[in-house]
Amino acid sequence: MSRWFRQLAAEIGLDAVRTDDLELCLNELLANVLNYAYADEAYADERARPDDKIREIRIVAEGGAGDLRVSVEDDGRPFDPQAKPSPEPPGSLDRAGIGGWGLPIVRALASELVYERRGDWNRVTIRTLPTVSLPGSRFNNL
Amino acid sequence: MSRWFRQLAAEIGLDAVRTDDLELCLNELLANVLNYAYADEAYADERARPDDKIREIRIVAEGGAGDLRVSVEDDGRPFDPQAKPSPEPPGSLDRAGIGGWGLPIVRALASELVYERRGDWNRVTIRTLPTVSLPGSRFNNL
Amino acid sequence: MELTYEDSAEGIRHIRLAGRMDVEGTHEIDLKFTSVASCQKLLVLVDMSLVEFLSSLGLGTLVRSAKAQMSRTGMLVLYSPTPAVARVLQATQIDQIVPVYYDLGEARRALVPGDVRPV
Amino acid sequence: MELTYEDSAEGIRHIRLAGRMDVEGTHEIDLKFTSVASCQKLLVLVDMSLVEFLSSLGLGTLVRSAKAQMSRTGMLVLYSPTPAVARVLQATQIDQIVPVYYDLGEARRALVPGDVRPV
Ligand SMILES: Nc1ncnc2c1ncn2[C@@H]1O[C@H](COP(=O)(O)OP(=O)(O)O)[C@@H](O)[C@H]1O
Ligand SMILES: Nc1ncnc2c1ncn2[C@@H]1O[C@H](COP(=O)(O)OP(=O)(O)O)[C@@H](O)[C@H]1O
Repeated sequence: MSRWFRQLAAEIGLDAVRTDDLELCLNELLANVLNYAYADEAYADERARPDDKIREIRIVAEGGAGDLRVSVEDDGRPFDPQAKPSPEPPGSLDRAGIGGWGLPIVRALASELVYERRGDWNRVTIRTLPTVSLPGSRFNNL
Repeated sequence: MSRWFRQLAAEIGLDAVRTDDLELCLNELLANVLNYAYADEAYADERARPDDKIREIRIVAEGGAGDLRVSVEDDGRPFDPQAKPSPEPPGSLDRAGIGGWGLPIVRALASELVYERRGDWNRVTIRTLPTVSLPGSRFNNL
Repeated sequence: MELTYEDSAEGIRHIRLAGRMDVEGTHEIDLKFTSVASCQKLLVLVDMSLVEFLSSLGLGTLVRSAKAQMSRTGMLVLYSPTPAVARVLQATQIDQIVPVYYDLGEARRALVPGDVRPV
Repeated sequence: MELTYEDSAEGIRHIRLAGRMDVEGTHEIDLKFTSVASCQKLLVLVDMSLVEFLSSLGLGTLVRSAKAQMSRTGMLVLYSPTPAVARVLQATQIDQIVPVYYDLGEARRALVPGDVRPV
């Protein structure tokens, strides 16, 4: 997906910083859908599927260099990436986790993160706006 | 996408041969969409887009181990993978190409390959049915 | 992907590939493979036994070096593909133009026909 | 991904990573990285200058070894990340618990504070 996104970004003239950051965010969100959205078999069994569709994933890009939105949609179990509070920054190496960095990265690097549940669909949209880069950590800005 | 597909295949109890073959076909089709479906800028310019959507890709899995269908959908330029005649098997190393093996592989390994154009969408579906494996080349069965 | 190779006393270059020859994997070894398998006339045996996945791109890499060896009057053969990879070679009929062996002695004899030492 | 390393006279293990630390890339080097960076008490300098992309998985690999060194009273520092990678380290505040240097002399002095030889 990376090469595809970079080609799109080049075509619309997205700058290097936003290209790199959105590429990473898109990859993290897609990895989460691939890894987790369908992992809960109980949910899969319980849910009545109208046809015999077993899963569907969509990747959508909208807008242009001034305001690019990229969405990942899935028909897996409902999951709102905003619902969990942002974990505290670890503060010390002791307390730093080895996993669980995906959503903190997305939250910190995307200008905006929107979750929508529509029918059987999860849709997570990341948006990037031209920003002045801030010195120091961006964890505080969430 | 490979890990996702293998997990799905394991869940529905797809056998190893069809898992390997469909995994490869899905990867080839998706790579083609990522590489070619949006590459033609002239087409992108000419086409009127209702909103400011710039591209959308969908991956759909339907059915079960007895009859699994996997589709790749895109809103890029119309492309029917069936329209091109199957290239002749090269016959000699001289004439063998270095590229152009993606669609021949998909055609040979998928039990069925269906192309549909619906509105602005390309939909390519590969289907796998339990088959007795044939000795020798499967190029002939297309 | 990993690529290792060694030249045997009989004058055969054994190249062992390991991993998934998907887009990323092929990009990783393509340059090295081409340089060790194509840049001079050689008898090349490519050990495919640890290659789990062969994409169209990976197939192209193998074909490129096989063609290069043919044009140099060298030769390249494939040794011991896994079933999934063998199906790709069969489906594309590449197995009819690039020899595929499952027996090491047979593969060596194909490359060095004059050599009748027991293997 | 590629991983190479060497041990310097000052007792620092220089590990150079190169490539994309995405899911596949991280899987490729994870085992080797962990074995050369975590399995004994060491002063580790990880040269990040050729890492173009750092995913959450890759970050976890770096954190794992940094934690292991801390628990062994060793130390791990990062050297010269590219801007995209530096933004990830900053966004997650990992840069506040795993030291990041852009100057090699400074990185070395952080690892071997007693060593006052000019670098
Ligand atoms: N699309 C999703 N569907 C269901 N659960 C998810 C999804 N994305 C993330 N999660 C849950 O949130 C947790 C945190 O995700 P993340 O921050 O990306 O870190 P990691 O993947 O390393 O655990 C995951 O372990 C998983 O339990
Ligand atoms: N989804 C697609 N949209 C437009 N063109 C395509 C698409 N898929 C394949 N093509 C065209 O068909 C050609 C053959 O594709 P393929 O057999 O996969 O081999 P290769 O990708 O190595 O060229 C491509 O080079 C491209 O021109």
